[in-house]
Amino acid sequence: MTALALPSQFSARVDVNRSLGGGYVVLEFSGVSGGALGEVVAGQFVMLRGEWGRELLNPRAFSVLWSEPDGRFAVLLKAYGQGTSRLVASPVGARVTVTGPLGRGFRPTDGAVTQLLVAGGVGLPPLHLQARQASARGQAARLELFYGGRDRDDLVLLGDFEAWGVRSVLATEDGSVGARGFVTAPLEQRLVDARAAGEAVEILSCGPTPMLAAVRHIGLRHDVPTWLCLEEEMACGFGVCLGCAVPVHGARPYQYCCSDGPVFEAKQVRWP
Amino acid sequence: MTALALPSQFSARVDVNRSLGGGYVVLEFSGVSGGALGEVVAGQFVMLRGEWGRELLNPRAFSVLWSEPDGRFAVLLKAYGQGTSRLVASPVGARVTVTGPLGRGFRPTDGAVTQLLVAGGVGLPPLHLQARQASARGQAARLELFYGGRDRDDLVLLGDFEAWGVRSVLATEDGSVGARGFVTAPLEQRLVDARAAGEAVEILSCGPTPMLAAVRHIGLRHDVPTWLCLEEEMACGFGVCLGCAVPVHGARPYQYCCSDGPVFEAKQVRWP
Amino acid sequence: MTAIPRTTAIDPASVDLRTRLGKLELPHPILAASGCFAYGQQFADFMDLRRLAGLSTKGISPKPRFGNPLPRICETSSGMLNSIGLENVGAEAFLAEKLPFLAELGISVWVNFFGEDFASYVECARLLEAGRGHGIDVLEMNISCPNIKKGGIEFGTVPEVAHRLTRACVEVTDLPIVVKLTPNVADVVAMADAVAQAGAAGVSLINTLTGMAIDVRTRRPRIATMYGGLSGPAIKPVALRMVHQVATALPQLPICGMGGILGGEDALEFIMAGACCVQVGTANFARPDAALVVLDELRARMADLGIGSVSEVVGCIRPLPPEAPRVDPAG
Amino acid sequence: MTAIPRTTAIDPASVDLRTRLGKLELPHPILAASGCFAYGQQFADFMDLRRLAGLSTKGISPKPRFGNPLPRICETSSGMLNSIGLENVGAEAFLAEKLPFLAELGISVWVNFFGEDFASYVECARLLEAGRGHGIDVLEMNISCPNIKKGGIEFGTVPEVAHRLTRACVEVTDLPIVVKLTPNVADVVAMADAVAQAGAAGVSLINTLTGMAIDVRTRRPRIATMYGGLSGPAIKPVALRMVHQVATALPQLPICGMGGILGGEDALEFIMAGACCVQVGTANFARPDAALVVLDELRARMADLGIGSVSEVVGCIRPLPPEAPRVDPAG
Ligand SMILES: Cc1cc2nc3c(=O)[nH]c(=O)nc-3n(C[C@H](O)[C@H](O)[C@H](O)COP(=O)(O)OP(=O)(O)OC[C@H]3O[C@@H](n4cnc5c(N)ncnc54)[C@H](O)[C@@H]3O)c2cc1C
Ligand SMILES: Cc1cc2nc3c(=O)[nH]c(=O)nc-3n(C[C@H](O)[C@H](O)[C@H](O)COP(=O)(O)OP(=O)(O)OC[C@H]3O[C@@H](n4cnc5c(N)ncnc54)[C@H](O)[C@@H]3O)c2cc1C
Ligand SMILES: Cc1cc2nc3c(=O)[nH]c(=O)nc-3n(C[C@H](O)[C@H](O)[C@H](O)COP(=O)(O)O)c2cc1C
Ligand SMILES: Cc1cc2nc3c(=O)[nH]c(=O)nc-3n(C[C@H](O)[C@H](O)[C@H](O)COP(=O)(O)O)c2cc1C
Ligand code: FES
Ligand code: FES
Repeated sequence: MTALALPSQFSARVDVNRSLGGGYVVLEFSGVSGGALGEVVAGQFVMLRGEWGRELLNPRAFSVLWSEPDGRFAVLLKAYGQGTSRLVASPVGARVTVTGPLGRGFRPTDGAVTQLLVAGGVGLPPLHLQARQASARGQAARLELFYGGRDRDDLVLLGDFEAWGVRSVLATEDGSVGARGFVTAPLEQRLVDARAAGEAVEILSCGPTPMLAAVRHIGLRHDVPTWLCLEEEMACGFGVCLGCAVPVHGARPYQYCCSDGPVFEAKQVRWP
Repeated sequence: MTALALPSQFSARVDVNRSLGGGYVVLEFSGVSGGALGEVVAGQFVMLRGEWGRELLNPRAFSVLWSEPDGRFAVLLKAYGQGTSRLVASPVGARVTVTGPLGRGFRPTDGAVTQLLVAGGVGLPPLHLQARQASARGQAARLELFYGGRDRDDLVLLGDFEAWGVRSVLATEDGSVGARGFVTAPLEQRLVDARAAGEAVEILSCGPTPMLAAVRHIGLRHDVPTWLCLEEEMACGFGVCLGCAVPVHGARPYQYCCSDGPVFEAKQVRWP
Repeated sequence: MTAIPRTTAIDPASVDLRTRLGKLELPHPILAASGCFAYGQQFADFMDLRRLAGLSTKGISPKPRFGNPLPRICETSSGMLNSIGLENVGAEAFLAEKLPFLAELGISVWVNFFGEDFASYVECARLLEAGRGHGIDVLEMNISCPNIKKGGIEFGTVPEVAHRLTRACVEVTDLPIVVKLTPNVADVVAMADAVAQAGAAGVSLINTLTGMAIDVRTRRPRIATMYGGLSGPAIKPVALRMVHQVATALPQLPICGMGGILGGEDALEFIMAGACCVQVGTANFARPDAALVVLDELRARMADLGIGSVSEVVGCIRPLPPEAPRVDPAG
Repeated sequence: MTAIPRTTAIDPASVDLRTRLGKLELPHPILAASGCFAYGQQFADFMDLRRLAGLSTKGISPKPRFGNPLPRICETSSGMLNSIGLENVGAEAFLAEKLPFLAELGISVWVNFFGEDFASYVECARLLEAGRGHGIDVLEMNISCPNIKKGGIEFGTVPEVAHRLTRACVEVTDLPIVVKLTPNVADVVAMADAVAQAGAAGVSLINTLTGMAIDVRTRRPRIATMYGGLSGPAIKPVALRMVHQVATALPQLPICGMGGILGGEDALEFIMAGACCVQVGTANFARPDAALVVLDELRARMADLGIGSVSEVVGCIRPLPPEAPRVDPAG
């Protein structure tokens, strides 16, 4: 939960629309007016809105995949509902309104703790960026990727982790790559081993909510610091609509995914 | 006011999207499912709706420019509001839902009367089709085109009339082609000459409503049979919503542009 | 964090679409809505009308009526405004000229009707009673038209007035009367209750919301009567809310739902909110076969979600489960 | 056949955007709407807040309130539903922590407020009176929140109740009170009249329409409280109609218009319908500088149409000219 450059709102154009297979698409943008993202903490996100007319009002949230000092940045997405479908179909040159970087991201890798990155589906970008940044600081060995999907096509950008020297444990539901089943099984084994070895580990996770719920239980059960990058439906993305409430324990029943998160500590989150 | 093949509803694809300059575009379609237009009377129209989502609900009306026995047909249009703008931007291959042919068109040219075709703006297609059909029957000499616009770019498809051997009288507001001013001036002169010569003429007109209002007055003043192809805002196009009322004289205060028209006799129309 | 049950898709052909509105049995829930389907004939060019569960006619009054001045319609964001003015051929001409065609179809024929005042409502119901056994299955009483000047408004907004009107009409006909309510009220349940108590066989929810649009160039309203009725997807949330409110408060009262249905999933939302059947209105203008598209999509979507029959999902919406209790370390 | 006057465009810089709501003078008509602008701070990252004519804060209650369970929002066609639950920091914290920032801006600060019951409305007005001279310019009394359980509904739907409540609040403060009305009523003019008689300085029209959306996969409502408030362009026709109704019936009562304003032309429609100023709500979520986009477009559009000042077009809408008389040869 580390913060952050000041956000800005600007107009950007689609430079690259690259399909990765399995329905995944990387969109690369460069700013054309006003601001630029600047430095981004892994887990921070942008709100994107294309020229959608009036049927779809609100922008959509996307984790930043990478952001360059020259103002270019990228997101990874998949067609889901109407907004993502329109974005996935964006031709090069299409204009979008961008607000960001928003939210509070993961804390950076440090020398003391091994970070176990647990990713699923379109939850990859925050962990991908965490690994990219760790690798840039020569700390790739301090983290490990646990990445699960339905099948081979559901696991993307594996080559990057390999190039950065990040160890990866993969799992697919159909067994086509890595272990058969959910990635939470090897994760739990890893925690058992770490405890046996007296190794300090923490979990950073982003993915579909059922996966995050499972990771949360595992983290709590093994008493390992666990950080979850959550998704809630958002209207504004910068703390004004109060739409993106996250139920939490403590003095107040809710915090906000966009401004207090999207990264929350597992034990703070008030889930069953 | 001649009728008509039975209308049908079918899906079509954009085969050609051809710009004519001055903002005018010809869209050519071929049917991909179900029906086809079949034979069309000049002045009949189609309702077109692209894949527009939910913001724009209703289809938009367009006069048929031409229709071939093989199911291909074309319309001429200009970006006006949202619906026409989206259609003008249709890429080749785009799908549209078509309903048509709808309405009652002009009566065909016959040997007895000279038809004076008075056109303005996107009102050209019915008169273009009337001329095409007359020419195919070897009766091009029985009609004359009076065609007005703002400037040179506002007059399109002139070559077709020339090729068919239809005499054309042109007028532009800026004087760049033909007479300077409105085309109603040479039209009125032509009526004076016809009366002097004892020649039987009638007027067929389609264009912007202010032009039709002027043509109506001229026709009434000179007691010349005058047929106006009207535009009213339409929801359905086939006589069920009752949205497209046209005020008329007679027993009932309204008739319907889509099902009783769009071609109405000038003296019947209840305009100031 | 809502857990979504993994459902097993079933064979679309096996989905049982039958439904009933009180005693009225329907092969499936999709009807065409009043004012959006004229008297049906024009649609025969485009579709097989017999595939509909039924249709509701343009609103009929005792005498023929001309419509309002133009412009009568305009589009708004995800909606349209209309002020047609309840133009119709009148009860007599309807029975003589329009009903025979409808009677042949073998589908449920709902005759939407209204009057210019109390007496003329009752007169209209009495005149239409002649169509019982000759094709008319239901009288849909429109007490909600925003476009009629005389009286109108109280019939649709004051429960006691609606009660008396409904009772008077119920007394002159043996046809079931479904009362079509306006959304332009603070308490739709009170209205539904009032007409139910008066003997209505059900309610149709909703008619159009009263709205306005302005042409800033001409400084005039976009429709000649200033205000008109808003329909289309824009009003769907209001319609669903009202259907759910009435279904929850008056579980015995059959509801026909409508307002912005363009596709099968929209229809399913209405059914889950508590409607036993639905009407497709504005969508018919976009494509004449819209109601059949809704029907086909409804079957497919239900199969997808593993829903075996309409009856098992009418009014099935339940609140979300409560959140986990909060632990506050400070107190 | 509506003749559209050919207008001569004028220089945008020459357009006089000044307007007034009763005694309150504003440099132009564009404010940010309650609940869509929090307490303003977050927007400072994205725009120059001093370019706004003013803003209305998130609704304040005497005590702090937590919000509703999630999900709290969802999109619908050209609209969105929300059920935030009137979460706010409470009057005391507002005055201490939020108002100083707003007071510095030099723009018109409207504090939207409400209570959980009659007494707490009056208490809130009394507490906020302390902000007079310290930054608060207007109290915007929200009697229209669909998301509050206790009492709530009658304040916004029964004219006599609204009248008493308004009078009681007017008596405890010298700040002008603008009452924000709900569209979920049959007769908005009666409501406006009731609060005007009680001393309201004006009315804000409209709050959200109550609506619902359903997730057919989970068979649950899309927002946890079942029903929520519908905002956005979907409701613009209803909002314009109500503004026009009130402006026509009560020409002395100043109106702040809102509901679906995304661009300058939308704002101009509200002004022509009779609003002297407008608020931009949901649009702020799409892009934080939305209200300034509306402002810039309004100026440009007015220049385009040759409209020299806001004051000359407030409420300028007139009916269409009558049609030509009909000549019936048969009789
Ligand atoms: C902080 C954050 C980061 C995200 N990062 C990414 C990313 O990197 N790549 C990516 O592909 N997606 C990401 N998402 C999810 C993405 O925002 C949603 O998939 C998108 O908003 C759905 O929009 P839609 O128009 O396609 O679907 P809609 O048609 O709007 O909705 C379809 C369904 O999705 C639900 N939904 C809508 N918005 C959200 C949301 N924000 N979160 C959860 N459910 C939602 C709706 O309830 C609805 O049932 C992120 C979301 C958040 C909150
Ligand atoms: C029988 C008929 C034949 C037509 N033939 C052609 C043609 O061949 N080529 C062509 O370019 N256009 C034609 N039109 C006009 C065309 O249908 C309209 O320009 C179109 O509907 C406008 O849609 P839009 O979405 O672009 O504008 P919108 O955004 O819908 O509307 C913009 C403005 O146009 C007005 N408007 C909308 N629809 C109509 C309409 N049908 N008639 C008049 N005003 C309308 C609205 O009131 C609004 O003020 C025809 C119309 C009719 C009725
Ligand atoms: C052009 C038009 C005419 C209508 N005429 C009638 C009518 O005569 N009687 C009636 O009860 N409802 C009438 N309605 C209302 C519809 O039947 C329906 O209740 C409403 O449009 C909402 O459904 P929709 O959004 O699917 O159109 C009319 C609606 C439209 C758009
Ligand atoms: C998320 C959200 C929260 C809102 N909160 C309030 C509120 O606290 N008090 C209030 O009077 N109106 C509130 N409103 C209503 C708006 O101020 C406005 O009246 C309404 O949304 C219509 O305008 P719009 O379509 O521009 O959003 C809220 C609206 C939204 C969307
Ligand atoms: S998305 Fe608006 S407060 Fe978080
Ligand atoms: S457009 Fe519907 S009746 Fe003519």
